[in-house]
Amino acid sequence: MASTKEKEAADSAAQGVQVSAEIHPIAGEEAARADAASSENGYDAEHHAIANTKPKVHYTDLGLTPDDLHKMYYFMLLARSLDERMWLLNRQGKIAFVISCQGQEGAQVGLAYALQPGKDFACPYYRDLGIMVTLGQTPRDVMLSVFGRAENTDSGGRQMPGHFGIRKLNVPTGSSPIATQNVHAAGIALAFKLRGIDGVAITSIGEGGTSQGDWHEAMNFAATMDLPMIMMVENNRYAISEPQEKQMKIRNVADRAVAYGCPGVIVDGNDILDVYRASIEAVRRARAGEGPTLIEAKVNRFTPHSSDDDDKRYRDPNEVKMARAQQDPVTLFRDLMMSEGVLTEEKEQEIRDGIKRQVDDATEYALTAADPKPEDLYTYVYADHTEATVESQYESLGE
Amino acid sequence: MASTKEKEAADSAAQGVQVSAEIHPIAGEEAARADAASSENGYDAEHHAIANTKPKVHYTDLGLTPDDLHKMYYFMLLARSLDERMWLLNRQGKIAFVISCQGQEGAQVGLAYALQPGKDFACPYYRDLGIMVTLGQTPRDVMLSVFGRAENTDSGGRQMPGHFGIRKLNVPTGSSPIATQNVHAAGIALAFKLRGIDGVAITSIGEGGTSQGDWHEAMNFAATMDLPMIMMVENNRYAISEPQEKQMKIRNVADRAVAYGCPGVIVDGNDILDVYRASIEAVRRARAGEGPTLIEAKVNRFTPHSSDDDDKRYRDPNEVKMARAQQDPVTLFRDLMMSEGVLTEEKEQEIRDGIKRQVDDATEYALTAADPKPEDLYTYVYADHTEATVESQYESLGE
Amino acid sequence: MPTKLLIEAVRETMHQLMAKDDRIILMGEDVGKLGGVLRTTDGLWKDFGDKRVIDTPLAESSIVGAAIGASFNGLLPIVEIQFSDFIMPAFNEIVSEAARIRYRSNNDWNCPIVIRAPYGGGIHGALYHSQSPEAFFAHVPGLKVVATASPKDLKGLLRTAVYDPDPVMVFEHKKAYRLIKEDVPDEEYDIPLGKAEVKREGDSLSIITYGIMTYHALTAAEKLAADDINVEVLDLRTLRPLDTEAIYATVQKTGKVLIVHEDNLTGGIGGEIAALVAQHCFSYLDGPVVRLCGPDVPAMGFNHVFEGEFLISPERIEAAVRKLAAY
Amino acid sequence: MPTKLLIEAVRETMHQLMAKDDRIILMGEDVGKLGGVLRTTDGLWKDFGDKRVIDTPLAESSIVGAAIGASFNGLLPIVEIQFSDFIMPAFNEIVSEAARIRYRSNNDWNCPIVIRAPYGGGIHGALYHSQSPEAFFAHVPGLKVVATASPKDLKGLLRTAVYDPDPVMVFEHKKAYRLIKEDVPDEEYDIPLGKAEVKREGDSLSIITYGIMTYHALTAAEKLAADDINVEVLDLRTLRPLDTEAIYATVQKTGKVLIVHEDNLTGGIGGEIAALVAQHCFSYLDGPVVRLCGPDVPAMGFNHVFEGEFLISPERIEAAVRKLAAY
Ligand SMILES: Cc1ncc(C[n+]2csc(CCOP(=O)(O)OP(=O)(O)O)c2C)c(N)n1
Ligand SMILES: Cc1ncc(C[n+]2csc(CCOP(=O)(O)OP(=O)(O)O)c2C)c(N)n1
Ligand SMILES: [Mg+2]
Ligand SMILES: [Mg+2]
Repeated sequence: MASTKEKEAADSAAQGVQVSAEIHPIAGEEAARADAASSENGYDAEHHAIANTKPKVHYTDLGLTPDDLHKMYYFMLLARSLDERMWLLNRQGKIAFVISCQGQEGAQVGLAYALQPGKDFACPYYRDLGIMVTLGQTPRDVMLSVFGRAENTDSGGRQMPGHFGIRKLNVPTGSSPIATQNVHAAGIALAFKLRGIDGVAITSIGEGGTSQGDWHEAMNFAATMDLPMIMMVENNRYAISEPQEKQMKIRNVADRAVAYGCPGVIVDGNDILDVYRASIEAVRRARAGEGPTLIEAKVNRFTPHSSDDDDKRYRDPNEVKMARAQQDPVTLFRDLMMSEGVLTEEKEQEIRDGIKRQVDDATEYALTAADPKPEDLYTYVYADHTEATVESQYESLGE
Repeated sequence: MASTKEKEAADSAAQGVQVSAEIHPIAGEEAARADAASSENGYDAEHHAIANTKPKVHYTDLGLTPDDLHKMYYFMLLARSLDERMWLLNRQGKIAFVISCQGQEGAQVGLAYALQPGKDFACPYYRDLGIMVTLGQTPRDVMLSVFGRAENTDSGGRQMPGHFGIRKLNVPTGSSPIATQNVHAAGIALAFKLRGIDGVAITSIGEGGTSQGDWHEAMNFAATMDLPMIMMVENNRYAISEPQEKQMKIRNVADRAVAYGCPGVIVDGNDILDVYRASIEAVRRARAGEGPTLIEAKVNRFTPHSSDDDDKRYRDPNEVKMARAQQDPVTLFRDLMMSEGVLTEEKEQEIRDGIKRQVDDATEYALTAADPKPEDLYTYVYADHTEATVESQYESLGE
Repeated sequence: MPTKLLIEAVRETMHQLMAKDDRIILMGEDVGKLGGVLRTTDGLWKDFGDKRVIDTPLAESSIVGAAIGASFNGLLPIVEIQFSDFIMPAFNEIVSEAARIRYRSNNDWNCPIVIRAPYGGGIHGALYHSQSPEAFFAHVPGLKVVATASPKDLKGLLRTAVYDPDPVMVFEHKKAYRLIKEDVPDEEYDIPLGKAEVKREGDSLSIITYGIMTYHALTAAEKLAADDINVEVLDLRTLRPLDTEAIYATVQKTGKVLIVHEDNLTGGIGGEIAALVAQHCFSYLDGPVVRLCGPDVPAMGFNHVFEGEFLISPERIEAAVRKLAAY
Repeated sequence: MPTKLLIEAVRETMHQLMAKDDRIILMGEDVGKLGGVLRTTDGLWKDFGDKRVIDTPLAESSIVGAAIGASFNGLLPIVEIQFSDFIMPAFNEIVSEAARIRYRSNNDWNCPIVIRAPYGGGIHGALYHSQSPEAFFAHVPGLKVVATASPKDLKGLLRTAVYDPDPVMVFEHKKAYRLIKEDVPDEEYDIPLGKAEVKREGDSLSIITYGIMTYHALTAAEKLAADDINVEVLDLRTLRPLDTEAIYATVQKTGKVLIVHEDNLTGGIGGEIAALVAQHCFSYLDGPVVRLCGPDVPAMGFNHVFEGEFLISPERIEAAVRKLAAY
């Protein structure tokens, strides 16, 4: 019908049409810069530029003490060191699988440090070792998980490493299907609100995961009901092999907050203080009943997707090399503390030595810890009738 | 950890945090007005105010002729008249179920009229009778569907009314689960792109439906791949009994386009020319390879959700009464044409008479048309082995 | 004892439970002011308010997912899926998540949610408001699955489900809501999950069934009794765990078994029951294990002809029983 | 004839098909440059480019839904679900949509898509990279379901699936990808859907199975042959439609049947097969219909102990056969 008239009419039509700005109103300017500088493959110098344009904040303005800083550094370094040890064990053929936090510890510890353990809940994703150690998972427990030992608190050897869940830390059991944990966090936040408790539910995911329907539903559920949820997206620009451009047209995941009517904040995930700054504001909002916050942390993935991945197939090794050299959240924080006079060489050595002892101890312990027993396969399908399950299964297996 | 320091730190932190504007950048001003004026229940005078602030466009600037206008009016009035007849038949106990287009015909016909039939595809939702008649579904076929007759093209009596699907019109078969059709449209658009055809796939849904994960995935899929899709959201402010506020925190669904990096356009769904203006621009973008457009049409639902609904339980009857009086897209378009001198009383009577004859004829025809036969239950599960299915089922039914 | 419709039993049970225990919340589409599109929640919003009777966004995955989260944080959520046909978008949250919470956490976490869904045909609901999806869930370790049309059973089972520490799916036959009326005690009571009930004793042949088919089977049984065919009717009530003891007991008693369900034949729960019988009661069987089930088409169509052809009537049950009895 | 691994057969078949017919496209996560996380699509992107080998966003519902739409508009999409465990978010699009397209439109529309998914355990994939979800789909009228570990069969079945006018699910056993090697003709050929194959003749007892269990059954059969127990092994290859003719034929020949699958016992496809046998071969049976299946736990755990305990080995099959043979 309209085919012939379309073209003529289009011009005049376009004038009157309300077309949304394609770019987040506040991040807009920075995003434009970043777009101009981004390169299709290889090192993306501007990935962090957006977040970096903000004025640096001093730690004392965040209410942090030097002792807090030491703790934050300790958690970051502990996560990093455990992770590095896992790769070693994997390359030695001692463990089957590693999935890494490396490059993302600033985002993880910066957020988790803003929480009140024992009250707030966390629904992390598989990379969030930094969140877990900050909330209190012990190095031994972490190592028990990568060996799949019976004693591990996450799952007793049932799940792959990175599938966190510890009831006493208010970390619900996580799974593999992407984005399900985000919706659980919305439900946890709902319960806080209904019960009149000013707790917060944090949850996290990669930028690729925001493509999932569940992610949208979690954000919309929490925003519509003004729930105390914090959604952190750790944007490392890859979903396994797929660069961000294959997941979404936009550059800043934080822009998605506009769709839900809640704040969307971009932080420099390499700068733990920037993450912390945004986190405490998000926590304040949540506790005050002002609803959820979306925090996008610009980070790097310093490793292949997992120990099963071969990232040379899709990524220039230089990219990782340069990111490690220039954007390592652990190094950057150490340098900052040094320049602020908060950290000395001795103090750092002391922290490093302590961590090394812990990681060694954890490795030793996990190496020889007991595996689950075959009959453990049959337990805990339900609270009751576990017995029945065991018996009937042995029967069905013809034994 | 941070609990005690949070409050002090929050102020200083808030300064540096990038918080997204909660409102669509362009619609922002109007939205603010609308928010102020909106009332929790009852008539919402500002529902359309946002769209109404735009300068009116003259039909000639859209490349439309008086003949086009008559056709558009005819399609709107035909849809309305068929719908009204259905309610009559329902109240007479002759048909089991009605779900209505009433109040939304301007949005539907305005969009469909911008398409090229035989080339473009449409994946409408259950209210889109206006789209269907514009694309060519006949009054007889429509009536056959509400009686569930064998001859109906949509489904031969298998599906409820409002489940459109006619291959020769490029309207894929629709279902009940909300938002699935949106993803199909993205796939149709993908095929256009891969095949190098400049076709367009339009799809539509209610504002409540945008809460579904599939809606998000459809938008993101199409935007990421720059696909020729148009997503129209017919925002009638209710999802059955739930007002828009229970579906989302935001006022304008068009804002959601920001999350995908495509244009989001608000149109006055009571003004068919405003819809058409946005539609031809969206069609132009699509054909030019510029990607999808989200169009939000502000409309009213003039009826209960369906003939099974009792809207007095959740909605002030005044609201509908006032909307019908002031915002009827059919009346408004007639008045406009009259004032433009494009429509005369005689011409209108001629159109009305023609439609009445068609609706009468269709009703008569459908009233006595044949029902499916019992054995039709077993056909078309697959292209092949239909026979096998019939036999085995009769056997399993113990006959 | 007062007689109540199934829908009255549903409402009343939720009302009684919620009045006593404020951990219980109800979530779903249109469950609030409207009282549910089928009126299953009528009156609850008035008495318990917005906070505990929650109109959710139109997004089933988040409804179930949020219920899971709420159960982690001290609540006992009841989810209503508006029609069981629309449970599919929540399949991942139910099957990958709810069902595996206890197991994957090695008993550290559990997920005490209830998902209620009206199922079944007979109300001109066509392909997408008539389905019987229970078999999908009965296949899933970690879930418990109730399916019933009995007002009395629903009341006791729903209470048990709410206090069960694991996720329970409760399928309520929607045609039965306003059709089946039974004596239902006013006071609260529990019926254990996983226990079938013999609704009619007999020694000629066993019908194993559930939901509205129980009532059709009872109707058929009355007619058959006139011809000295004494049918025992076992109402499963719970599809997971199956009450294998009761199943084996009735088969061992009668030697012949007809399994009836409205769900499609192939891959339905009837196959599982037949398999169990064939494996565990082999030497007791006096005839083949016969299934009388919904045909293998996607669902009944809108037109009444389709509905009539799809649905299993008392007459069809009667005919199938006669055939098997004569074996 | 060259021997090929299952994974080689998968790649080669897709390559041959795509080279000849540009309506065929491949969609999934990481199927492009990376060549799939399991390397099932290695080489395809290089030869067919971005347009036909499409790295999609991480969202299974849209992957399947978009494939459905693309099939409406002239293409023949092959969807790869990265692991079959992650098919659950797409359940609604598969079950409510793809499966019902032809039926609900009264034969006006059809949906010629193929959904490929690696399934099964044995690679330390734990709860969410080891599942066998085929029974969910085998319950759905409108779907066809293939499950195989055979390189030769996969090649013929995949070709047939791509040209089938209705949606076909193809489950490829992931442990078999690099384990099972067979003679596979270089040229293209079709194997009809719904046709089982006797992989070993025998007259003592029938094993009915599919996927990698076929190979374990064959291993067991070799050992049993030494003791004069001659097992017939029927590989179903397609789970919907089931080849009832072949099932009944082998049962009528041997009178005893062991059904084996890796999927959980309760509600698995084995129940359906046992039910069919119990109904249609009742008078031929010399013993109970026995199932040897994955236990009713959510899935095998990560630790090798769990995997070993869950999985059905040739030894377990052998033991079950001996028990049944002695009945
Ligand atoms: C539903 C689902 N689909 C696919 C996968 C496989 N998968 C695991 S991680 C991953 C990529 C995730 O990318 P992103 O969200 O960006 O997180 P990142 O790993 O980069 O931190 C994919 C596709 C999965 N786990 N779940
Ligand atoms: C997945 C799914 N869940 C629930 C329903 C039941 N349902 C049908 S229409 C509707 C409300 C839709 O509201 P909206 O999207 O705003 O469209 P409107 O009817 O207002 O035009 C609901 C909940 C459904 N059809 N599908
Ligand atoms: Mg990523
Ligand atoms: Mg609406």
